[in-house]
Amino acid sequence: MEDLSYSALVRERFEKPGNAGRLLGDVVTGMAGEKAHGTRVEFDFRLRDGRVERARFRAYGCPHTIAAASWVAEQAEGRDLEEQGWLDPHALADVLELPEYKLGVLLVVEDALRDATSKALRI
Amino acid sequence: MEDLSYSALVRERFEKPGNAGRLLGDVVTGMAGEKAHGTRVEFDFRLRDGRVERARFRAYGCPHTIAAASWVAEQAEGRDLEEQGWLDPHALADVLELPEYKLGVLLVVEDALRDATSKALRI
Amino acid sequence: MSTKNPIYMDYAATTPVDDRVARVMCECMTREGVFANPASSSHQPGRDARGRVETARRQVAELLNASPTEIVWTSGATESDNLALKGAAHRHSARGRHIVTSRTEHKAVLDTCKQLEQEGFEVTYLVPGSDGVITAELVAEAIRDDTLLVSIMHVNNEIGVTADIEDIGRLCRERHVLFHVDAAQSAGKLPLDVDAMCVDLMSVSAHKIYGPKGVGALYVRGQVGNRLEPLIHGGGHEWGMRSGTLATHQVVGMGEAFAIAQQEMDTESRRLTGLRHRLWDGIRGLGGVWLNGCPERRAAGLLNVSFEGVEGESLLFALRELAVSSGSACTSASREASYVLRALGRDDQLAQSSIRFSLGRYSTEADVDQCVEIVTREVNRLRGLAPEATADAARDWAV
Amino acid sequence: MSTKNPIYMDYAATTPVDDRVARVMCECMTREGVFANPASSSHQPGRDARGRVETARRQVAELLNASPTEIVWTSGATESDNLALKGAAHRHSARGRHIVTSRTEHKAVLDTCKQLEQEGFEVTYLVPGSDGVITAELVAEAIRDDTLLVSIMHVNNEIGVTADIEDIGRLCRERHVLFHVDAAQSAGKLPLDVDAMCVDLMSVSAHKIYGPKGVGALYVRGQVGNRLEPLIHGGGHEWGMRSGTLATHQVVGMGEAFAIAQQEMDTESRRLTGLRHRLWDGIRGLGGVWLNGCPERRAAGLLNVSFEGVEGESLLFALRELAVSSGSACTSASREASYVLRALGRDDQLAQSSIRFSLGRYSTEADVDQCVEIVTREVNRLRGLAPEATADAARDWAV
Ligand SMILES: Cc1ncc(COP(=O)(O)O)c(C=O)c1O
Ligand SMILES: Cc1ncc(COP(=O)(O)O)c(C=O)c1O
Repeated sequence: MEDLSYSALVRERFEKPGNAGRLLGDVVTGMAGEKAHGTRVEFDFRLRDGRVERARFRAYGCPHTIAAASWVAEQAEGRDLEEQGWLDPHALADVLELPEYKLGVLLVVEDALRDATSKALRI
Repeated sequence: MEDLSYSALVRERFEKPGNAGRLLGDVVTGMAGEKAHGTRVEFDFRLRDGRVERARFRAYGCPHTIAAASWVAEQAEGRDLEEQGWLDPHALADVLELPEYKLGVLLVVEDALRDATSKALRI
Repeated sequence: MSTKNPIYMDYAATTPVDDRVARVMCECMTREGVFANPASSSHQPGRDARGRVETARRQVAELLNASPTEIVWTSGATESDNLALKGAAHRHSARGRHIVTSRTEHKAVLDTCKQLEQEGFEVTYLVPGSDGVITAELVAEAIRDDTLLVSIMHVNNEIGVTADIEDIGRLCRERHVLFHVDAAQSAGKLPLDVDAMCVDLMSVSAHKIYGPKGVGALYVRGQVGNRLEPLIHGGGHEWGMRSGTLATHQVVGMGEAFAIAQQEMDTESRRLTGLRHRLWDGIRGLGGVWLNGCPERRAAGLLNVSFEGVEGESLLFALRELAVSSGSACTSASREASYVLRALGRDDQLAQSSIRFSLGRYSTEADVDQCVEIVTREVNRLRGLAPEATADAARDWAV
Repeated sequence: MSTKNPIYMDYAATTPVDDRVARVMCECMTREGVFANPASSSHQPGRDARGRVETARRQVAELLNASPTEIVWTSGATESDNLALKGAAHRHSARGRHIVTSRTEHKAVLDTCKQLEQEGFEVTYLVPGSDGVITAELVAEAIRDDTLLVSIMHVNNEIGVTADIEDIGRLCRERHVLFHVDAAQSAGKLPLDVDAMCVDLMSVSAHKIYGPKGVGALYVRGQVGNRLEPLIHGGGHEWGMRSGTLATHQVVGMGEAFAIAQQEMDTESRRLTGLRHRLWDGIRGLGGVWLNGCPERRAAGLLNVSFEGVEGESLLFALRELAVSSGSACTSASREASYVLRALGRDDQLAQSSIRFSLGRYSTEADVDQCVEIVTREVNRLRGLAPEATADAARDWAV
């Protein structure tokens, strides 16, 4: 399993995933994936002035999924809701040094982000 | 080659074969076997008063052949020429602890003895 | 967290060579030792090597209650399984061309059966109940008039469950069908008796029981002679059934390992059963965990557990302080769930979230306690990161 | 006369494991070492073992000038020969069903060919000249349109003579025929280059070159994939060509042995050639001795001599202070003369009175001198016991 040689960044985020957890109160929740298929990602956004004030993630999936969801939740904070497409899965794959066949899990993360964003915009 | 575990007697006679060699002068020589078939045995007898005064052997063959020929040459000395059939190959096989499939070489030794004896009787 | 020296709990994958075994192996390697070719009958060093090989053969035979002339050295249980199945099928195909085995066999048996199917043999793959036990009833239903061979493993390597070997053996004997047992996981751990078990062919390996990797044996019932079509030709070693220079140090190591195992089997088996209970008692405290395979009928040191609510790859990575096996074959692109767990009815997701803990000679209570601590901590942590059980997930767990 | 520690001159049968090799093997056996299963990709100990296996694969590949992905681990050259021949024949029979080999090949090739004949393949067995050399001309005459494979050994294990490998390789390449070389006796002793030699398959073994018995490799030219039909199924290790748990200590030992051999080949080969000349110069002084095989084209350390006027079994027993091989297979009831010497035209009797002296890494001048002394003394003694050369015997010697 030379493939299980996770990058330092993945290891770090897997061990101490920033922005993990759940937000209470007035939040929107985006979600994607199914546990039965191995990957499920959820983001909670608390909004303020058209921005994501706080973001938290929950993830069921491989270490890359957890690391990516954590990274995205962190990066989402403070962003303008109107800022679309800031997440480039290929760029994130590079950052996390993902093997190519793992791109699929990033798409689930991206879908969950999109779901949260579009729900937020609809409020 | 557990089969090459020769008995003590065979080893001893193979190492220091008594009565090896050739007799010069007035002797009869009995012979049997062919080198091409792996076994050749010759006995020289010097006769005196109807007895075998001296006997010597020469042998080309396996260690059992050499040991048997040596034993026979030694045993032949002093015997009356009229004493027939004193050599029992099966008994000798027991003495030398020969494996059964080696009986053939004793028959060559016996033939050479017979040849020498019958030549001696014809003199 | 250091991953330098994880706690080794993968004894079912392989064991270290026991120091006592390593010592006798080292006696048969270098210049000072018994290094000659055991086939070199023309000189004493060769005959000495042959002597050591034959002593080892007796040691292996003894553990199986077999005669030494019924033991054929191989390069491991994989080769033994291949030789048993192909060798019997090719030599005895006149008896019929139908084979009975099970879905939960080792790949060495399954892939060999697939090959035989390619050659025109017909194979029935038995499916065990959710407890993983292959019973004589299952076998009885499958045997036909043209059944040539039944091949059933004694202890399953993934879940540790034992098959009804004696009953199956008696049945095969009655029905005049050859009976092969893959005993790679039971040799040295459970009592074996080829006569009581009515076994005709039995595969064993050294490296599962503190002997070296790369050597095994096949028990072949009966008189000396070409009882099986060989896989490997070349000089007619091992009564014509397996050619090639015998690796003295390897077979001597296997012999010693089998002798030690025989001596220590009873006490060690009790000790390992105790440790296994301790481990399971610790882990089940987590909740949402499933023991795979029958809880009673099992080899002493093996525990296979499915963890709800955690993904398999993350679980394995989180447990990297432990050297354990997972319920999925990690290949680069696909993560195929264990076919054994699936045959027991576990769904893919839960099968992938399964861990095989296998304990052995050097496992201690402290190891087990530390293992429980690590597993508890990490499973809780991962579950904490995961979304709540949704309707979708709940469906998963209702297995 | 003590036979406790005969002078070892049977390096062609097997070699002791070099101390340096034994050391790395011992690093991969016990608890403290790299003992895990190289297939256990789920934990670090397993990945460490895999790392050692792959380093060894590179070491073996380097000696052959091959790529590591072209090296398949086996249990020895016997298995390699079987895998090469059967694997190619079964996978590529569409190319044709004719095989070319020689009468002087090792049994691992000959018995495999006999098996393939049983399966409907046709085999041409080349007969070398009295020098034992298999030439490209001989092969060229035998190749047909339906020839699938040519299998020729590099160095003959009984007489030490080398074949025209490069010329044969070029010919096979031109004729689009697969070329297998049994290099068990040349690997580590003569330069090997699978590209320069146009070889498609090459069998090597560890224990002929100071590595452990029970491990070998097959070089398989080309890209990763099922290039050969496997002999041993079960999990698809080694690119599907050879399943079974890899024996880390064994392959690591082979890698180290090959690396050492590569480094020391030139000087060692010169040294052994010197010793061999010294031995032959000493023995030929006896008169009535024949060197078997071409005197020039040979591996450094191997000398095969026929002794006139002494019977083979007695010769061997008389030389029991030496650990040497004889020109006859000593089986209990029959003493079959070497089929290799007979193929060279030696008659049975002289073939049986032949001795193979093979020198190696630990042979010294003192060994050689003592050997010459013993041989001279004992051959003279036995000749002294024998009847004079009769007409009958003289016919024998005129070979
Ligand atoms: C049940 C079973 N059969 C066969 C094998 C294969 O044995 P080996 O590793 O000796 O080839 C194993 C282990 O790998 C096993 O657990
Ligand atoms: C030329 C040749 N081929 C094949 C073999 C068989 O190799 P192994 O002993 O590794 O099975 C040998 C030696 O025994 C050999 O000399």
